[in-house]
Amino acid sequence: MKEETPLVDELEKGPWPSYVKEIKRAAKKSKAAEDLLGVQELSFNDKVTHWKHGGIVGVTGYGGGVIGRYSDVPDKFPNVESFHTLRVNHPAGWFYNTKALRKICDVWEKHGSGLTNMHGSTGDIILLGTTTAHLQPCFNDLTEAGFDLGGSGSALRTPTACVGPARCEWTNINTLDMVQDLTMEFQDEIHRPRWPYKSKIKISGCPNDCVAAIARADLTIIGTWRDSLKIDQNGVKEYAKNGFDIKTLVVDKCPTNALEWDEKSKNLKLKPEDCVRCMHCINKMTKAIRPGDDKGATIMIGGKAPIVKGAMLSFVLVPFMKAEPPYTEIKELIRKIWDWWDENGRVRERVGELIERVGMRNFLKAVDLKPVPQMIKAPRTNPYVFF
Amino acid sequence: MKEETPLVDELEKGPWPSYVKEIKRAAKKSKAAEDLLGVQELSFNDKVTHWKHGGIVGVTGYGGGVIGRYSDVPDKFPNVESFHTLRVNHPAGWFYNTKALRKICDVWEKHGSGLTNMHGSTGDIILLGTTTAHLQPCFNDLTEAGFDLGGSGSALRTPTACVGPARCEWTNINTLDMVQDLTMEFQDEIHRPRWPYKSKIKISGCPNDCVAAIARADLTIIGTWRDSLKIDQNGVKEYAKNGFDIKTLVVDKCPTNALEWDEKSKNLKLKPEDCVRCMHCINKMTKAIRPGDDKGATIMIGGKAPIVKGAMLSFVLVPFMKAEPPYTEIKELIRKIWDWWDENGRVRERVGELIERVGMRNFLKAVDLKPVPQMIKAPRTNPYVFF
Amino acid sequence: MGKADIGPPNFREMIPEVVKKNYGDWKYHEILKPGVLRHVAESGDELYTVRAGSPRLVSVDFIRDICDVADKYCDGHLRFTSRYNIEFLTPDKEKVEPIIEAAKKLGLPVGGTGDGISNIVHTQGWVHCHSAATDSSPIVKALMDELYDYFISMKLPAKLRVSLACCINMCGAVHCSDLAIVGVHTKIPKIDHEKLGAICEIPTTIASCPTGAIRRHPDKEIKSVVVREDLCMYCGNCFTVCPAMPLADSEGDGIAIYAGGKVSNARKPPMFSRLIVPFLPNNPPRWPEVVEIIKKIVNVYAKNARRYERMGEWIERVGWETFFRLTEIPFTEQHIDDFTYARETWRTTTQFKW
Amino acid sequence: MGKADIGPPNFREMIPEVVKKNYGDWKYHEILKPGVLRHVAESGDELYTVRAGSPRLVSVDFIRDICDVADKYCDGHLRFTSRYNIEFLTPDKEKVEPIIEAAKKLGLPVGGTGDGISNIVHTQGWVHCHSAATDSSPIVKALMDELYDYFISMKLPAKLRVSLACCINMCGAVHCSDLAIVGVHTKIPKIDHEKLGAICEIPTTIASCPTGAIRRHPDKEIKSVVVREDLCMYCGNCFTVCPAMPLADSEGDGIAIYAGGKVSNARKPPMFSRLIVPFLPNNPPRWPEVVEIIKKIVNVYAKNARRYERMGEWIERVGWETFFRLTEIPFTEQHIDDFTYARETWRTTTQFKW
Ligand code: SRM
Ligand code: SRM
Ligand code: SRM
Ligand code: SRM
Ligand code: SF4
Ligand code: SF4
Ligand code: SF4
Ligand code: SF4
Ligand code: SF4
Ligand code: SF4
Ligand code: SF4
Ligand code: SF4
Repeated sequence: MKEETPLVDELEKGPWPSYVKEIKRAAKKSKAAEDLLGVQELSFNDKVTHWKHGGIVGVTGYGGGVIGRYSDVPDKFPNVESFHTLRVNHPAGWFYNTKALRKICDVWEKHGSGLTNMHGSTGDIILLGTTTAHLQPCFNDLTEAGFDLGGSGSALRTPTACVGPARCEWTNINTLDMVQDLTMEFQDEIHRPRWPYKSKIKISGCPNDCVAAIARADLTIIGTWRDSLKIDQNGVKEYAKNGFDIKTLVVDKCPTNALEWDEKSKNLKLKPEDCVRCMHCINKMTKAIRPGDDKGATIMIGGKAPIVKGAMLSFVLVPFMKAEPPYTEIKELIRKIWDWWDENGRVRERVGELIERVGMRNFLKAVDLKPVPQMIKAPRTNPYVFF
Repeated sequence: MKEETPLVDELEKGPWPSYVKEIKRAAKKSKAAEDLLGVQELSFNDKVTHWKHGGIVGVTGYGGGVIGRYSDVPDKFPNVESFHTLRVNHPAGWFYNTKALRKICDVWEKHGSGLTNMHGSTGDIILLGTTTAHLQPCFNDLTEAGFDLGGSGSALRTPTACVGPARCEWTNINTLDMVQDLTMEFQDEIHRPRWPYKSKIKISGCPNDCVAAIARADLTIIGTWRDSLKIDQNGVKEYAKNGFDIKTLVVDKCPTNALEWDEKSKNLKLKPEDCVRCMHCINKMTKAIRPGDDKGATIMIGGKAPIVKGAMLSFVLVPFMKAEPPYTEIKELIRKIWDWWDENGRVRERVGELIERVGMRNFLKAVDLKPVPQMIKAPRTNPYVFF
Repeated sequence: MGKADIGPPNFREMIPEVVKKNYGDWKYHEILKPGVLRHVAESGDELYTVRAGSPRLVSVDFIRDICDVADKYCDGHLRFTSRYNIEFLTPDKEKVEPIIEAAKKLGLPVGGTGDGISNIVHTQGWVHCHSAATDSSPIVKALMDELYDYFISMKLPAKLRVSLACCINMCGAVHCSDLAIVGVHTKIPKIDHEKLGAICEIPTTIASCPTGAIRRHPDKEIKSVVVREDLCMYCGNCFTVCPAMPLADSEGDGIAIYAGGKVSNARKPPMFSRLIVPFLPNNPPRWPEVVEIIKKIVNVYAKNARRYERMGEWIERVGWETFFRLTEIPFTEQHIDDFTYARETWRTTTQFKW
Repeated sequence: MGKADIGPPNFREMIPEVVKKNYGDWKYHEILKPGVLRHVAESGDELYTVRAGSPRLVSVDFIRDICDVADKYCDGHLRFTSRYNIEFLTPDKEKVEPIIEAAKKLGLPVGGTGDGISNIVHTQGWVHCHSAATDSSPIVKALMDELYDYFISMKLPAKLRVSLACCINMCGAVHCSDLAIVGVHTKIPKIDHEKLGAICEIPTTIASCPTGAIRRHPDKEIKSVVVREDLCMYCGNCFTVCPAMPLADSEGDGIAIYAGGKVSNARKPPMFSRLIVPFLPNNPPRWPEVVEIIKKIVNVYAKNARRYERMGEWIERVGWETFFRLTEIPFTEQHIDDFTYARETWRTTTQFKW
């Protein structure tokens, strides 16, 4: 039965592309999508969700990759009685050829609601809504098309990386190769949940952090450099000539006052030992300033959302590490971290929370790292020191 | 028996005045002081203290003001078997006439070791070391001389104030009158411990905070002003003429960039709405810049040392309050705070810790204050909000 | 049975030719106009990117539509960004305008670059999640309709990243956004005493509460729990382990707004977003209260911040007291932290503005 | 019996005439030379202050000596400062030099003003306190002998406030000092199993431990407790409630050094001092290791900080990694916070120096 959905319909108006139009497009071919419209309208009226706690559903051999979902109004909307989601691992950098994308469309039209999120906020292709019966066939067709599931549950979640060397002049590491390599290396960790809780890896090519790794990843890899950034004084003069206010917009905004500007000679001088590689001057003067040559990665740890102890940002674990294929050093470190966490973590305790609970001291020993001042903003103020 | 004290004697040398010389001076008249030298030598050899946990001793009608102290080597040093301290409330601003001081000397020569701290770090005159038998007579003679005991134990500790209007051009409140008034008002709270723990009041005439109130006082009163600070441009020109680098040493150091310097006209301009009254420009150009005219106090709360939850700095409770005798508003607020703390505090819980434990929300309601943004550096980041 | 552990397709099959050729050898870029980037490689090759907004929740036909565009102008390649936008890439300058036209024909706005508002990172809401205290897609739609102009232009002081999470699990980098919209409950769990004993483990349920608000039911006959109203801050942790304690409530559920977060390390280190509006009602389909306050904040920011100053950097410079004054948002007890690290947020100095 | 609650003498009886007359009406001051201030009142009256160092722990004869000076030159008035220094006040410029002479004759250095090192705030130590993990007066003496030149001059970038506390109770504003010297234990309590049951309340003792390190003795026959070595951080809280658990130990006790705190609101808000040297041995009578490192830090600060930059402001500007590099103090696991607010100290940015 097609429901009246006056509230939902309201959202077809306005300049921004409408998700309601998209549901309606899918509804032409899918009963589930049609029911979904009704569920939205019901929620708009009731102002509550109409989905129940998810049950455990999945595909053979995998412990995750599917989010089970059931309606609490199945009588009214029988086509979404079960409405599970598949999380499909995206290709590094979210690059696609249309052939691959069209294959996914076909699979999903066949097996599901025809609705997707491109992408989920972890980075997966979210195939939104199908029945339990369709899960395995859908998965089979997906792998046939060259795609595999991403992570869910207490597993490694689909690692992501910024566009990096594919298009960005600032990257200091091969983000795409690295994320591809780590994703393949850790297939088992992605597909067969066994940890205390979820773990996430995100990789950004420079401190601009275009995948928001610091905020969202348990293991954050950020490209950086160890020598001095490079200034091309001719390029600088060009910016000055074009009326760009280098003093106000760049020099004065350097967080450590590492730059000096000589208005007369139009010379931009760097005190390399003061630069903390924040990227600002490079960002704003990309034709004149570039990262240094001794490139590598800063490894950080512990980012996560607020549940239950407040949100955490990733913090520095290894200030600098060379990051060349096959990334052995990084992989070994990651495994050491997981092993320790797996052994010591409580249920639903992310690695950052565990480190907080038992103390950096114990963690560093376990993963064989020496304490360095770069790990902290400032030393402790309290006198409660273990010896 | 006079001990050999070779290690201690070493400290008679050197340019800084020697406390060992002072003990020796006292030792000429006091057996206790003589034994104290031996105790020092013993501790230097053993590298541990030789004092035991204090017992409860005192004077009639008072619950505090005396720190009981017993030696753990009474056989060796019988004259310091008991070696109690009297805390004597100093006159506001630590001003004395010599008559008063000499009286104290006489009393203490009669009743104690003849050794004192001028002053203890809370601000009392510390009469260091006497026997239980001497406590009451000593107290009697002290009051005869016009002095009274300060606080100890779970009581209000001797309130202190900076030199303020007696000598300092920057004070915004009458620190000395206020501390005298509050001390008299709260005699009962000083002398008859009954609270969960200690409570301290300190008063500074301006944000320079020369009695370190923010770090050390549960109740911190700091003079400030509500209008704009005053700049005398002639005075400014005088500084410039004398070669004082106003731009580098003042303008660039203003925490909020509230000052603008015109090198040509030697004009110093203030954006009053940006000034946070940090005092720096006033401190460095006292002949040209002065606090504003609408003077009063910022009331802060919760400062303390680290035991057991880490040190706390006082934080803003009332951004501005007029502070004229008889200081009714301040007294009422202080009483409300103490009543709430007394009722809700656990044993050995300072008021700042209690506020942390139960939340500002509950505290503000109890003392009838509205939340204002000045109380915080920044709003909460977590989503754990009570409604 | 499908193959296992094949992993995602290799990105090398997915990147266009010009990217393959100049991979890792880019020299600089410029933003030609909103939504259009020009990257220049060391080799001299150029790469043009046209960025188009997407509603994220799309049909497969939508994907086919954009594939058609990519087939026509981009040698069959396209990508998505970390904020759901679609990027059409071409080495050929001539194709830029046709791509823009094609996007417009599909109803997709071109923009989202530079100092403007890009797509809103968001989550499932009432479309799919059991945990949602508010919806997601409709609010994003309502907001972007109003903020549209900031997407297709670059006239803000700096990037302004808006994110939305439909509950305090905060899927997405919501906790570090210039503006974050978060679904919140404000009523304690409604306990189904009949079912609880049967479907929940009582000790686990009690242990799940971070504030210790949950106790055994005082009546020993009833195998259930009770919640102390004064201790509950509606975190929903109990509901996660015990479905018989839902918090959802038509009136109690709504939205909190946080501001001033950022992720990049540019200039200031990453910062958390901070609570600015504790509660706004759920008011479908267009959540006018939310839209209005967000617009107001954006306008105040646009007017007062300096160039290249993110929301949080601006607030840090002028002070939160100034922020609340300028935006006229009432300051309440809810703004003052009373969670674990509360003391770190108290103003331990006499430095403040009036 | 003495009179009760008379309170301290009224300061009005204690202030000199010139202060009475110009009370609250001061216009400006200048530091004529180290230890000598000149305050000028709106009335035009002048007040000269000569500030002299004191060992704080003094005999009554010492007080009589300074009273003699005050009687001779200051109309019988003097005051002490919040850092134990003695101040002789006079409206008469002519008396300044004689006062300085008189102070010198008593062996008292004149100084402690402006951008130098004033007297060291300190506490009781082995002279009087049961809680002390180190001594106080001898260390202050040894240090001030070496820092003497900074007391009688004003050649540092800014004020440098040194404080000492003989245990982590931290009597004094030690936790907010440019340099703080703190007595610490590093061995767990030595339990007197014989006495404990008799003189301590076992549940209270167990509850006193913030880390939960104390348990009942496993042997039920023994009415005592045991301490888990890996959980004890030597805070001494148990000893405060139970005298049968002393922590004092010849080898285990020593000194930790903290740096970078301040109290004033000038420029930067008040800051806590932070751990820089976790442990130095007690080495009476002159604690050479402590003296040496303090001198080194002062020298590095003097050389590197900018004018009017307090220790903590300097460190904040250059970064702690630079501080450790310049002072050559080894960085250890002890420096990294693992107490309640630890996470707030972690470096949550890629911004750092090498
Ligand atoms: C689908 C997605 C939202 C979206 O619409 O984009 C999502 C959806 C859910 N998240 Fe999430 N999370 C999604 C990305 C995130 C992110 C962002 C990220 O990964 O970058 C976060 C914040 C980062 C982090 O991990 O801390 C995130 C933090 C959470 C949390 C809180 C975890 C924490 O430790 O704080 C939970 C709660 C939990 O795990 O019980 C959660 C739980 C959930 C659950 C499984 C609800 C639950 O409690 O069972 C949601 C299922 C919704 C549904 O029915 O479809 N989700 N979740 C995202 C995954 C899509 C994908 O795979 O691409
Ligand atoms: C005498 C004095 C040190 C000195 O030599 O100057 C002192 C000495 C003692 N303090 Fe103190 N405190 C002294 C000022 C302070 C200060 C500074 C202040 O008041 O401005 C503080 C830090 C500020 C604060 O209160 O937080 C201070 C924080 C402590 C603490 C930790 C309190 C806390 O909440 O963190 C303790 C521990 C306790 O109360 O159990 C303590 C405990 C003690 C005891 C009573 C030891 C004990 O645990 O029983 C010491 C007695 C020593 C003795 O035998 O003479 N003392 N104590 C100071 C008082 C002199 C005076 O009255 O003028
Ligand atoms: C395409 C994308 C990466 C990807 O792999 O998908 C990307 C691409 C670029 N980013 Fe980014 N950033 C992308 C998400 C981010 C994010 C993450 C996010 O928004 O969730 C951040 C962190 C945001 C934050 O701090 O909250 C981010 C912080 C930056 C910054 C630092 C901005 C700042 O001053 O704080 C720059 C530099 C700049 O713009 O000056 C930057 C600059 C760039 C450059 C110019 C780099 C380059 O040369 O290609 C790229 C185009 C910029 C533009 O859009 O104007 N990108 N960038 C992401 C596009 C998202 C979108 O569709 O809007
Ligand atoms: C006498 C005394 C107050 C008292 O009632 O006893 C006092 C008196 C003055 N202080 Fe102070 N301060 C006194 C302790 C303090 C303290 C507390 C402490 O040291 O424990 C502080 C906070 C220190 C801190 O931040 O850690 C203090 C922070 C200041 C400041 C702010 C300095 C800064 O830039 O951070 C100034 C302004 C300045 O010097 O530029 C100041 C300025 C002054 C002036 C110039 C005010 C005036 O016009 O009279 C006084 C003489 C300054 C001088 O000594 O050079 N006074 N002053 C204290 C002398 C202590 C001593 O013997 O050395
Ligand atoms: S994180 Fe850096 S390298 Fe990666 S896309 Fe953003 S700016 Fe480029
Ligand atoms: S990268 Fe950042 S810290 Fe380094 S010089 Fe440029 S603006 Fe300054
Ligand atoms: S606190 Fe202010 S008013 Fe008081 S003495 Fe110090 S500078 Fe003067
Ligand atoms: S008092 Fe401080 S904040 Fe105000 S103008 Fe002067 S230096 Fe700036
Ligand atoms: S934010 Fe909450 S309600 Fe929204 S998708 Fe994530 S878990 Fe579900
Ligand atoms: S919602 Fe959170 S605080 Fe409230 S009872 Fe449940 S777990 Fe406890
Ligand atoms: S710091 Fe500790 S040892 Fe020293 S006087 Fe205070 S309580 Fe006693
Ligand atoms: S010293 Fe502190 S940590 Fe150690 S057992 Fe005693 S109370 Fe516990």
